[in-house]
Amino acid sequence: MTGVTLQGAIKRYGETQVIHGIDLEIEDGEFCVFVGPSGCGKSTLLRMIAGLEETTEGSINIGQRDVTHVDPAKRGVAMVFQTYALYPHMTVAENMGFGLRMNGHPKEEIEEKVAKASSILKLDQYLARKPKALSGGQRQRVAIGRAIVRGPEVFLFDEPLSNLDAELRVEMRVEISRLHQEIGATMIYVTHDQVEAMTMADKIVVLRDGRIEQVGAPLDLYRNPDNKFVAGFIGSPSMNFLECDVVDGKLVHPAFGAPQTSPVKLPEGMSKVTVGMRPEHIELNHDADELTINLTEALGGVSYCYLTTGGGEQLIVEERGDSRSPEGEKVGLQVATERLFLFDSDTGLRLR
Amino acid sequence: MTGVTLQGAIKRYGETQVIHGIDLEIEDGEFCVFVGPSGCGKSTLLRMIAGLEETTEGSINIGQRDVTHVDPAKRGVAMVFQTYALYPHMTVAENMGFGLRMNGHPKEEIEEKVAKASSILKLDQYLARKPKALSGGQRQRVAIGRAIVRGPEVFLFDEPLSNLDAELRVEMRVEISRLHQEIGATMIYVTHDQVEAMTMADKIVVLRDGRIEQVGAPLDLYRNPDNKFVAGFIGSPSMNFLECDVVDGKLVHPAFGAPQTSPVKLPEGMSKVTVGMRPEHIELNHDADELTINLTEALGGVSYCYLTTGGGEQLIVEERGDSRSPEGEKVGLQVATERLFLFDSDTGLRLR
Amino acid sequence: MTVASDIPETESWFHKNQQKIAPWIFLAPGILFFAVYVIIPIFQSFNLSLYEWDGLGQAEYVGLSNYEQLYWEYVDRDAFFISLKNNVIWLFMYLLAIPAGLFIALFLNQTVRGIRIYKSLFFFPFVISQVVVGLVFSWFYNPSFGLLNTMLAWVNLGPVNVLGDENLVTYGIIVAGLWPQTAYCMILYLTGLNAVDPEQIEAGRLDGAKGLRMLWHIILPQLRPATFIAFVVTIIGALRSFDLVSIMTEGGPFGSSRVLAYYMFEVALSEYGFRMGYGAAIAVVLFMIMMCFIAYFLWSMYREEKGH
Amino acid sequence: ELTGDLTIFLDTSNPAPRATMEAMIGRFQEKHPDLNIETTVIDREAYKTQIRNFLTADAPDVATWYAANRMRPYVEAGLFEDVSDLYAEPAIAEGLASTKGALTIDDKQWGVAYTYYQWGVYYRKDIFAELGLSEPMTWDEEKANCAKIVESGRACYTIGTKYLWTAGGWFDYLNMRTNGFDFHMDLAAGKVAWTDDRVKQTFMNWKELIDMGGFIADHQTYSWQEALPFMVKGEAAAYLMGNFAVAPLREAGLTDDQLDFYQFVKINPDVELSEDAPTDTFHIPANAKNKEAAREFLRFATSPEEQTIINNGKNLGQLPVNAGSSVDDDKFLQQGFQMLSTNSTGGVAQFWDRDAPAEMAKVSMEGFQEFMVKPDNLDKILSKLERARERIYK
Amino acid sequence: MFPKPIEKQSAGAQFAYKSLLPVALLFWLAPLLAVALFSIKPDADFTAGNYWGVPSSFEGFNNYGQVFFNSDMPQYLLNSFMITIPTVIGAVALSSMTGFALGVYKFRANLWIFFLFVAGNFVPFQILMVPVRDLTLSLGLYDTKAGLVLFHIAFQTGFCTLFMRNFIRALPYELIEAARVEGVSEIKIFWYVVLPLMKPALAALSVLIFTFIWNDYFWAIVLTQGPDSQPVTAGITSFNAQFRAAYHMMSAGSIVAALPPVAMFFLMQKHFIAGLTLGAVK
Ligand SMILES: Nc1ncnc2c1ncn2[C@@H]1O[C@H](COP(=O)(O)OP(=O)(O)OP(=O)(O)O)[C@@H](O)[C@H]1O
Ligand SMILES: Nc1ncnc2c1ncn2[C@@H]1O[C@H](COP(=O)(O)OP(=O)(O)OP(=O)(O)O)[C@@H](O)[C@H]1O
Ligand SMILES: [Mg+2]
Ligand SMILES: [Mg+2]
Repeated sequence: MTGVTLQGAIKRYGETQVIHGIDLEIEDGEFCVFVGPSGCGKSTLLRMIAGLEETTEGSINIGQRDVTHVDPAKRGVAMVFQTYALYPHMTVAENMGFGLRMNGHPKEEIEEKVAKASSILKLDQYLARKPKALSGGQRQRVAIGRAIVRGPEVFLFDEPLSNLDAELRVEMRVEISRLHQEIGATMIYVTHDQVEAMTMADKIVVLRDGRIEQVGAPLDLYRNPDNKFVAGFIGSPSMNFLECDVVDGKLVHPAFGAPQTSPVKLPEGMSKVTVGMRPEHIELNHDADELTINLTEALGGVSYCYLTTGGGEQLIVEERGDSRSPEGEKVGLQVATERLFLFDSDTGLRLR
Repeated sequence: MTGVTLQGAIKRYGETQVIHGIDLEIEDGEFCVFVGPSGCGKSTLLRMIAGLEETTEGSINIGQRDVTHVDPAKRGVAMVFQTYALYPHMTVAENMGFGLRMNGHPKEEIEEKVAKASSILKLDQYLARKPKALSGGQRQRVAIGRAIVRGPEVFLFDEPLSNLDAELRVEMRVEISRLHQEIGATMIYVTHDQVEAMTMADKIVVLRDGRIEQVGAPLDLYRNPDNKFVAGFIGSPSMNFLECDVVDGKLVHPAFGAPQTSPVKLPEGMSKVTVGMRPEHIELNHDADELTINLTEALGGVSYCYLTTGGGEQLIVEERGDSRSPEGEKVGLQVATERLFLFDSDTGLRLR
Repeated sequence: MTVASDIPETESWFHKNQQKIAPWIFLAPGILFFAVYVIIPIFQSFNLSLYEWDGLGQAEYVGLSNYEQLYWEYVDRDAFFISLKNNVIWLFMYLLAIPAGLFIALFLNQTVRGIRIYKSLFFFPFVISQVVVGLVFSWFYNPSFGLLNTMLAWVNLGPVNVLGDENLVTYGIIVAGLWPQTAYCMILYLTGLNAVDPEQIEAGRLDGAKGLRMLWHIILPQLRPATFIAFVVTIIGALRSFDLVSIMTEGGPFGSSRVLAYYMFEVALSEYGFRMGYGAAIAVVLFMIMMCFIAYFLWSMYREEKGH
Repeated sequence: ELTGDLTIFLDTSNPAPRATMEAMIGRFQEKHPDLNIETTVIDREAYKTQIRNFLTADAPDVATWYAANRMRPYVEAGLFEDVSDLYAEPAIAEGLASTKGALTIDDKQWGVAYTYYQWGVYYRKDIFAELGLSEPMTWDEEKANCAKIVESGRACYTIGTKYLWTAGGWFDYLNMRTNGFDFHMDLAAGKVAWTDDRVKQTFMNWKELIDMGGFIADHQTYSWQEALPFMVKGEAAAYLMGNFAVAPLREAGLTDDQLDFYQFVKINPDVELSEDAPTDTFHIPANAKNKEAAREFLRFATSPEEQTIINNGKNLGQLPVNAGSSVDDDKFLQQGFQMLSTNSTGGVAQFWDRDAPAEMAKVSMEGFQEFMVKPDNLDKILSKLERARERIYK
Repeated sequence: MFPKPIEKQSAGAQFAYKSLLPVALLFWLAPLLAVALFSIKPDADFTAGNYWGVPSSFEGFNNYGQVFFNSDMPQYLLNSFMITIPTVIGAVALSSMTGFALGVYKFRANLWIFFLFVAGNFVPFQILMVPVRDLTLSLGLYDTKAGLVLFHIAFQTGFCTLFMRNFIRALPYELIEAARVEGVSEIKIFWYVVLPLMKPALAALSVLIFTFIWNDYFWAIVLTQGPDSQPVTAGITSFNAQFRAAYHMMSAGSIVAALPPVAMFFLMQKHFIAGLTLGAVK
């Protein structure tokens, strides 16, 4: 059992608290992704697990072992850094074997492990090169190889792909997924890239301001967000939100034309509610005229319509195919009731 | 009339020629975007128009005026740089007013113009700050403001958004489009971002190796590319290409299962042809088994299927909605004949 | 998957506190040396300045009397006054190295063939010992055959005896000092110019800034780090000036080219000197002057550190 | 029969004196084969500061130094051995009587002299001949000669005052001739105010020469060696200097037909003539380890035979201190010896910077230099020196 | 680039610039050229008043031969090397450690210790003179090369620490963290990770310190005396005393004394300039 368990983990830098008591369980062999806005504490949390930052309060277990105050080297974790952190003066093979060498492992063992890792990562022919003679993707692979060689129980990645260009990013993303399947170790991965999170994760942890907003499988978060923050954060373009009045249990907003039936039973006495709709779930009703098309961006396969309500609220609608609605046109919305997400206007919590 | 006209514009650095005779007409008030792979000469061309690079041969006209050898400051152009190039030691207001000050405009006039530009860009409250106290997006706005203040006939942008993060990029993109509508000046814009090019441009110029590949409106390029390069370059994910045999005027490829009718009349004696299909135009046929699904990436609203043919060719298919095809499944393709693009296998030219 | 962590859980105290102890281990030799040879001597000098001591017998505590003497020397416009005055002249004149260095750097910031060699040759004076520079310049000024008078003669001027004239001598030495210092500032500016953002220059061109206005409004502000460093090293160089005075004039004629650094050496260690306490008092005064600049430097460094 | 180690520190760093001393030590070694002699030669200028260190820290057995006030700090700090016992020995008492005074402080002797040399006016005989001049005997003749020389487009005297002490030589002579030896010594001892009219008179005499253009221009930038060429090239006619100037003048090409010497003329007819004759000395540091051998070395070095050898023209080219030794027949040495032994009745001074305490010497010589450049500053200079005197002699 | 590249200007301007360059250089280096000229002249030229003209005969070999075979110059040169090289090694070694400690670890006193080094480096070293001299005396190291070396190492450590610490600060901190995660001890991190990465800084600093120490004059005369231990800067003054007013010899001596740092500069130019601008302070 080499899952990772955090209990009430807190991190303070002097006075300022940046992690506010995280409870989290990551299963053995799981691929867990931390997402959240910049500065929400993703890296800090990861570094706490790695042991690079002291945990102020709470505990961190890896497997059955409490590692809260254990030296990074002794936690059985390996970390892949955003900047790769390859030693520029060592060859690929030396980079990968360095940790073992420093810990006094015999030469043959190191060579064998390096050979194995490099064959997994198709790095065999680069073993004698220095990092600066490698492309970005290759460097990233070496960084991963260095982690593999040590045979850790947990891999930690901090935005490992953000320094690569778009194409390579796709490639490496696929590669890391494959690696995960191959070695089956627990992996914790920090990113702010929607696509990476959605495609790689077994479990996504959405963080905000040092607190967990929601934990779940990617499509669960997409389909079933717990609150407005998660709903807006997952999915691209972001979910549209409208502040609606509740009248007789129906949702009333000028943009809808006629009042909409609520998909869920609304609590008694609630007079306002935030309704969320994903751009890809809305269709334009060219026979209505509650909204104005501000701008249409046609990308070929898909177009985005930017709409404004009479009250100045902004909406985005995704249109498939080539159809391009002219700017300035007046249109209405058409959404299936079951596609609507309802949130408490005050707390942002999902109503279901 | 303040369009920009290039005639046989050539740029040589010593021996190496990087721009090979560009003829281009940009209308008054048009928003023209240069795209192309890295190193193709986009920036060079833009800088030739700005006067920052000598034009080796050919001529450049702005409006009716031949400016080929005119000083940059006297061309009536303003440029927005990728790195913003704000003067770090000057406040926002000083940055914006600097050009006018250098040209001896009276103080009141400068103040007035700066005030006007900053209200357009919502920078009023930052006027007294230094650039380093601004966010990326604000800096970019100051850079644009600096251009506006000088009231140029032509705005030049060199990848102005590439240093911003995804969200801000979208925001600024919309802002620049709005600005273009508002002041109606001619704008030339260099980018390598698909979305920017498609959404902002009135006219896209696709460059390769210092030559123009195609000029046209964004959707024209998407729908009607002149050659394989443009077809592959415009649209995301990229168009899939398959090398097909031509048998009896039909297109034969294992991936298709049955031979496909060609959408255009093929020239006599042609035995091979490159067929292009956009990922968003393909549907999966779950009853056939010519292809294997390698990997499916579900992003919520859309999923991408990575397929391999028996011969090892890679294809990407975009699937709408939540349906997720299991990895390893054998599937076939389904494309409307009229959605196929045919290219000469040797020259890459479109067959139509 | 095995982990390379089969070390027992009970680690040594050292191991556990490695990160807390390690810096002190690394610092120890450096701090020791530095303390023994630099920090403690500073305080010893402060202490010594309260004594009268000829370096042979017993030191005699005299309180502030050394400083009182300095004060009287100041009032009577004697050696201490002259040294202080010359140090001020040094401070200001030496700063000319900064614009001069900038000028040469601008002159050399081109890419014609062989420019690298030119740049290195222009830098040459800095590498040469001040002893040699002093010697060379005292010949240059030599009233009987010096090149200076030879050249002045071409334009029907002179002759002047720069190093023999109590009003000119300090300036003459400073000019000799400016020679290497200018070279130093030049190199700083050359590297600074290399780092100037070309896009800002282009933006400036589009804004219509040219020549001197470009220099003033766009280039110089960007050269601020280089200017700052040049300023710091020049000030320090000016206050430390010893070699040239010692080589070129030994403080003469009749003591009119003394600076504090030389005067204290003269008082404390030269043939006719050996007033250790008095020398220490002069050093303390010099130290206090320098402290203003050190404090300024540290302060701006502190701001930068905190800025990160 | 001497054994053990004997360390000797010498400041005779120039090639010729160095060889002379090493040869002498060689002869001493021959006499005492069992003695392990170690000689260290230190640059003359460096020696002057270094002596403080080695006397206290790691003392040799014998060290060179200078007589009179110059040795006073070390005597007072108890760093030199009292060698009065040597002077009690008849051979030394007789032989070294002439320099005994210079080595006496508090009625005890602290070292022995090994050489000395005269000062005087070295002049270009051929120029004098060309202008029809003869060696002056009186101050008026001196001035008259000088006027003629200046008239001929030359300077009377070359001098290089960059290192100050050369001006001290002029002051010594002018003051001793104006006010006499005792006054001079009182001044050096701080017993007379610098603002005293008698001191002023000395400077007024000096000023006469300065005002008539007697000295070469720009002397404040030259060292004494750099001033030599003026005399060699005939741009200046004379040089008030120690006898050591003869060698470089000869080397530069002046023959004995061109070069001659006369004693500094009388100024005040009422004072007896006195001379500068700096004495170089050997001392035994108080911390020396082999004082017995050191004493023996001092006896050896001052013996009539060795004195004759080391001071002859091929070696030091100076005057022997032992009455029993013979003076080389070099004409300058002969003249000098003659002058010092018969015509210096007022007394023999060591030299300004050896007779006056170091600090006073420094300040005053700076004043002399300034005076030579700006004679009109005299009052300012003298009041500055007076302030210094009040401070230094407390 | 500023000023505007000359290639982009008229042919006339280009020609003017290119011809101005050597003239300016000649002017700039005139004092040095004069010394070089002096050093190959015969003595007779000076007595004959031919100071600036063509040498009447080439006496280069003779003069330099004298310097090397008839003076203490070779000994002084040797001393300089024996002082400079250990100082460079010592200062660089000490400061790579202090720089590492101050650049990598976060502890309360960090900045203050760092400032102490920096401030110490800027102190007018005259204030150290008397105590350091006494210290050296009491250690029995007065007038020894070792005494000078020890002091130089200590004093240069201030500057070197500033330099090294800033350099190490600029290294990616992840490299150290990566090693820590891999279980590398702090000392091994220093030795195997940081030190190899500091090679450019080590080279630059070594070159810089070499010239600083080689050219030091003040401490040479404060702490040493005589040809046994004095470096060439101080030696040249007694050399000059020996050859007072023999300008050809003094020139030759000066050139010999100046040569090693000049050679160093030419060989290691890149490092040298990197050093100046990286450390940027003397
Ligand atoms: N050493 C530190 N001292 C004080 N605050 C810190 C320190 N390091 C990080 N923080 C704060 O902790 C918070 C979390 O930082 P962290 O780097 O974990 O964010 P992140 O989620 O990784 O952001 P990003 O996506 O930008 O990498 C931030 O608000 C940051 O300002
Ligand atoms: N000063 C120069 N000397 C020689 N070649 C140059 C110079 N500047 C640019 N080039 C070459 O000109 C070509 C075009 O460069 P340019 O910067 O215009 O490309 P780009 O399309 O803007 O690329 P990117 O998208 O990377 O900005 C490149 O091949 C480049 O190597
Ligand atoms: Mg982070
Ligand atoms: Mg570009």
